[in-house]
Amino acid sequence: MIPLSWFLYLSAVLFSIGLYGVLARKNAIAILLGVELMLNAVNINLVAFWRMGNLALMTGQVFAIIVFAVAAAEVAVGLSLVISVYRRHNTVIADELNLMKW
Amino acid sequence: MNFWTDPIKVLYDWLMSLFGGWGMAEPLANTLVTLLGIVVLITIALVLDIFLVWIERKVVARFQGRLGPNRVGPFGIFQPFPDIIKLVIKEDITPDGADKVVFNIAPVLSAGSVIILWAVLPIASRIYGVDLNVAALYIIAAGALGTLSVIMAGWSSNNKYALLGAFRQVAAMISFEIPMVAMLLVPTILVGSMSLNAITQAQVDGVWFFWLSPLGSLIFAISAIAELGRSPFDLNEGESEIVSGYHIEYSGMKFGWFYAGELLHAFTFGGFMAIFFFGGWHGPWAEEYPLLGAFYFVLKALFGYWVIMWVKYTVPRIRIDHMLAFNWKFLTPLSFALLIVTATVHVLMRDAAFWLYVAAMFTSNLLLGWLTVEILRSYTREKREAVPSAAHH
Amino acid sequence: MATETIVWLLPLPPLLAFFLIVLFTNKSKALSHSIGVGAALLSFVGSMVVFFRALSVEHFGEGEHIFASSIPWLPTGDTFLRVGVQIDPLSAVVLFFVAWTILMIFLYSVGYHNFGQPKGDHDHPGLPPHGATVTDAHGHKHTVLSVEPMYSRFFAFLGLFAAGMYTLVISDNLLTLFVGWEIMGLCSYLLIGFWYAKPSARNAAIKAFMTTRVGDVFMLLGLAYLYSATGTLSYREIFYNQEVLHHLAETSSHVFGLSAAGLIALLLFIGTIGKSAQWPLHIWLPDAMEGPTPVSAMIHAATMVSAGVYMVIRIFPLLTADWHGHDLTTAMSVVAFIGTFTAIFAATIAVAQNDIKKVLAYSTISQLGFMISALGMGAYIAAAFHLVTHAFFKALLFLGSGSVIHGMEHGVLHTGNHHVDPQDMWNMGGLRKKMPITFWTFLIGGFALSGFPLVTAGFWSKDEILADAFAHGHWAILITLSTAALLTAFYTMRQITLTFLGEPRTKEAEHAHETPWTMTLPLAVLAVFALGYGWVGIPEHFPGLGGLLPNWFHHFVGATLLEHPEAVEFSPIPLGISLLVALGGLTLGWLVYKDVKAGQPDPLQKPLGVLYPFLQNKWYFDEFYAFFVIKPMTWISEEFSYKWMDRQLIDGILHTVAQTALWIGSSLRNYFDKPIINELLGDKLGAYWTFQPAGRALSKAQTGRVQSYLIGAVAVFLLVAAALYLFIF
Amino acid sequence: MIDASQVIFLLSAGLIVVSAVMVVSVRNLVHAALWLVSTLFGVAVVYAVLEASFLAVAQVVVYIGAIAIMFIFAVMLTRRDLLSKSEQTNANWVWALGLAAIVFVALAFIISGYGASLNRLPAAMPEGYDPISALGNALVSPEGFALPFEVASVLLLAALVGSVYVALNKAKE
Repeated sequence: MIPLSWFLYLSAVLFSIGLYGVLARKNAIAILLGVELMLNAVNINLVAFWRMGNLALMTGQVFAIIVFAVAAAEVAVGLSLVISVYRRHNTVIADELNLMKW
Repeated sequence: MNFWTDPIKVLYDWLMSLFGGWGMAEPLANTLVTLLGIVVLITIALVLDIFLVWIERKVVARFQGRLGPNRVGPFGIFQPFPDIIKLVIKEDITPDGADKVVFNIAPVLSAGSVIILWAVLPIASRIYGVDLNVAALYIIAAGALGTLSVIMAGWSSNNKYALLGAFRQVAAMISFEIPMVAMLLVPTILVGSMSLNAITQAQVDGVWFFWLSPLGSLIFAISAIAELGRSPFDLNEGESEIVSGYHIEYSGMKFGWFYAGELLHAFTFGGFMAIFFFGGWHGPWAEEYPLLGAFYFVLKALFGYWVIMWVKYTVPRIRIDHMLAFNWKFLTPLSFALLIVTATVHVLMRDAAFWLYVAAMFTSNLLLGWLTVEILRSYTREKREAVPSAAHH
Repeated sequence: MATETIVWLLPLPPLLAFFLIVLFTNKSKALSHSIGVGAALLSFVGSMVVFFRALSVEHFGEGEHIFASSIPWLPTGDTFLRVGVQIDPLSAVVLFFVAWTILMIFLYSVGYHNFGQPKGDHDHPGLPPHGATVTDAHGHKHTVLSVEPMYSRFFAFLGLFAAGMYTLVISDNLLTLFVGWEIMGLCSYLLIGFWYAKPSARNAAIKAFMTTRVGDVFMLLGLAYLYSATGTLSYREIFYNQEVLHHLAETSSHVFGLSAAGLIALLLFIGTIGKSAQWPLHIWLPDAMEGPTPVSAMIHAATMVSAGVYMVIRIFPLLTADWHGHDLTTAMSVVAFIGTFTAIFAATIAVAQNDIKKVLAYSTISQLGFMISALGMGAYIAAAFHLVTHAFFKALLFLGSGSVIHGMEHGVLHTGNHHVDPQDMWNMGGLRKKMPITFWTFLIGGFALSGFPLVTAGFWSKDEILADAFAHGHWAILITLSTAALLTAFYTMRQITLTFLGEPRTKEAEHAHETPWTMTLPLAVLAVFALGYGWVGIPEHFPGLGGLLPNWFHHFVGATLLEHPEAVEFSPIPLGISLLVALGGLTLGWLVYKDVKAGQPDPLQKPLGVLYPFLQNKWYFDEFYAFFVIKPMTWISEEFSYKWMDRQLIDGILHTVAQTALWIGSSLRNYFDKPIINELLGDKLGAYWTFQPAGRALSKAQTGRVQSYLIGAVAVFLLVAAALYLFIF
Repeated sequence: MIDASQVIFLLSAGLIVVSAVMVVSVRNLVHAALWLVSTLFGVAVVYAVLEASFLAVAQVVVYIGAIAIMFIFAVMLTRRDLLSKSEQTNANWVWALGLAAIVFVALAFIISGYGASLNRLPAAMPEGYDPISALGNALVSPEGFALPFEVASVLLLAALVGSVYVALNKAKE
């Protein structure tokens, strides 16, 4: 039997690691990897709250599934953008994509 | 209750009492017995695999008008052992440019993705690993691991051909996964559960789902062959173009794992064919005597395996674009249409008399199949008629 | 299967057929018509099952004794918008005729579009087929009818049309009724313009679509009003709820002194005026004859125009919400006036038409006018009865006329003289010998339309309308409708005589040919109903016949209403009138036209004088609209909207704004930026040297790196979150 | 006393954390993607521990079978940067690390602030309760989540079309 707080701490750790990945990695694909970690952290919370709360209320699981869908959509569009950018600028390093620099 | 009616339970009780007699705490003993069960199941699967090597070689030979292995043992039945010895004593090469860790994990993952399928196989009544309530989806998940192993092998080999082969294989697996999932949903809809035990039991109580969805079993078989990467969909190997595909750099027992995984995979899909559409272990007296059921199950799985081989050694390889077009433009829409038809007929007719329900299901499948063929015919007719006039210009 | 389930499924097969044909089978003609006819057959079987199950329910229609089922559809906040289906006696009888006629029209279309004939020599998609040359075994060349190039497309559209009509009939609320209504609007556009390469067909399609749109806008307004007044659109909750009806009847709408019920009913009725081609929005229907004939039958008999009347019958409780039995309310008077006027008005035009289909078109308008008029004076059952019988005999007549045209086209191909119009009745004559099945069925349909006594369905239903008008003392309506009925009998006999009787007036008519079984079988089936359907509604006290069959229709459909309507008392006077007008009109028609020879003008031309061109040109209504509506509209859009409003007013304002902005900008630059910032602050005071480093330093923050911005964003978020956490919670 | 499910949880949590750290720190992006697979697999195990079996399997199917594979494809298609042996973190990585740490501390602070109320243990599954059919019913019933479900499917369709459009090599035409 695992108390709820364990899941929450795990999710907090995962979220922070993902956040670090998003903020620190150079490669655009690696940034997306970080986003995936963050989404998973959220999902752990959702499912844990479902399990510990009212079992008949499926909101937690349904939200998790919708997060799946959103993640899939995000990855599909994100990666196609990365590939499109790569074709144009021949790089996926986020720092080098600085056309918007002053 | 004796050994013949419920062997697993008898064995389990015996082992528990044995371990208990050694003074082991019950949870520990339970864990130990479970682990033992897992090991035994995997061993059985792998021993069967050795046998499959012989069958495969024998059947190919017959299809090609040869005799096949016939020196070692009666009918060459012990031929696999020299084969294995050869594989084991071969030099185990890891290429210089390879990504070593990934390169070595890939074959294990490949074989492992097949073996974990055995966890959910209901081999006979009361003989199964676990009764997972999402087993149908679990099969797809295991397939996902297989896809992963292919791309890992292809990439880590640091070889163009390997990577090309892996890309092809992954493209095929991801595309054909869709009709396959759709067809796994057919039994799921009919039973209202994704558990393989429930699906088998429903066929024991009713009719084999082949009679409810003949078209579904056909689509499932086609997409299973594509998932397995067997001819006519063996673009991943394509000797003439990419030498040997993703496992070009593998040798010795590492290659052996891929090989064993492929054979076992084919056999396991034969088993899934049996479970989803041909009643699983269902047969005369199978319910009372599970070992008889296991025999029926293996027989049916072997039949499925034989059909896969039959197709493999009869139909030549097709082009990769044709293969993907075939899936996206034909198989996927058809499987969705079938899914809709099945669901509709099921909901409408489930309260009707049983024979009427079966007849409606069967006819609607045949009708859909006929309609598809007619539509294809009307399209190809136009194409055929268009060709001579195009030649004039 | 549960009846409710079947009802839900009724519109599905044709809809699926539409998608299947459009998406997959359009390459194969045989497959497409199999799917189309098969779908129609499925829906037909389902409808019959529903209908006969409805018959076997005792007290069908009263209270809960109906087939109804509904599901929540869309969550709208706390409540759900529910959609559902229901079959009560009214929708059951409508379903009956809809299913029969649709199936017959599908079957007929196979023959009409020449399935099985060779491809045409010069046929183009978008034009009617012109015929193909074939060489027989002896090497002779023949010109035969050729198959329609867009055969599959026709069945697809017809399927969608049928799906729309089924949706409308089974609907249990005005919203899904409106959905079906609009699907049919779209399909009528697509099918009237089916031969889109013909400019006339294109124009007719646009005209039909635009004209019905006028009505639909008002109908939508009515729906919106009804929804805002009651919060629901369900029949059961509005029309079968005395409280709601009473409330609506008591509320004033502040428009022309109408009650809310009256105004809603009138707004909805305007939708019917458009859809059922009532005066003054009748103009689209005659032009709609440009479509293939099965379409004419579909639109003008089986589905679309009936839908309009059906809707008024549906909203009858609303229309009569504040009616107490005698004096008509304002809303009812409007309805009655429009119906009656349309009936006589269209009948006069039909007298002077030469095109076989145009006659039927105006007769349709006129007959719909009968029904509307009946509803306006509160004769609920009579209107429903006439709706059903009319659907049968008018479908029969349209299909029959299509058969005639088909036979004439055969003759035209035979002689090769393409200047002969195969639709002009003056080119026909004597076809009874060439096309006997068509003749006899057409005769039955024509007699039913004229109300030939006792044996035809049209007699019983029309008689009931006249009897109602008589019993309630609506003399003006009675006289007008009787005259219209006389004219109806007259022009029907004129049509039959010109087409079938006498001697052939052209070579083409001599070579006309009976049509294939796919066309004659539907005629025969419909003829059975055109004769027999009247027997279910014989008034109880009718001399001789009344006792034989109880007035089944009256009791069955009457159960739809909360208060069952009473049958009118039998009186010999309206019976005499209808006998007189029917027989008189028929005889007159025969006498006038029996000796017409080729090349001779219409015998009516002389006695009618100036009236004749007036009638032939449809009371100049098209010209009237062209002058008083279309021209002013064009002027408004061209001169007022475009040239003045758009170009001068709106563009002018925009240009002024732009000029002002330019002026402000240049003033700022010249009078503030240059002298004060640049010269005073910059040059004279030397602040230039502080601005530049500050700007430089700040610009460093603008790295263009998305992650640096993100770090900033996260930091700010954390600060804000911390502040919120610490100070608020 | 620690029980079996806690052991499994701790093992998978360790796997998740270690793999996640590897995802954001290894240089080779293919390895990063493979470590992501391992993280996601750990998360699937956590779902299984939570008895959300459908989500556990769907996690493997969707994330490992589709999303991770897509990542690996994308990495391989943008190979130039894969081969560069340069630093894989940007100049601000210290800031990023600091912020991530602050976020974690803040979250941990908030979680611990709830104290004992978060030590709640999962209730036993009621006998005969099938969470999968409950989930299915919740997804498709209008009273449940039919509308969000539909919206999610529209989103996926839009993403499908959009990504094909964006990634389409227009130079060829």
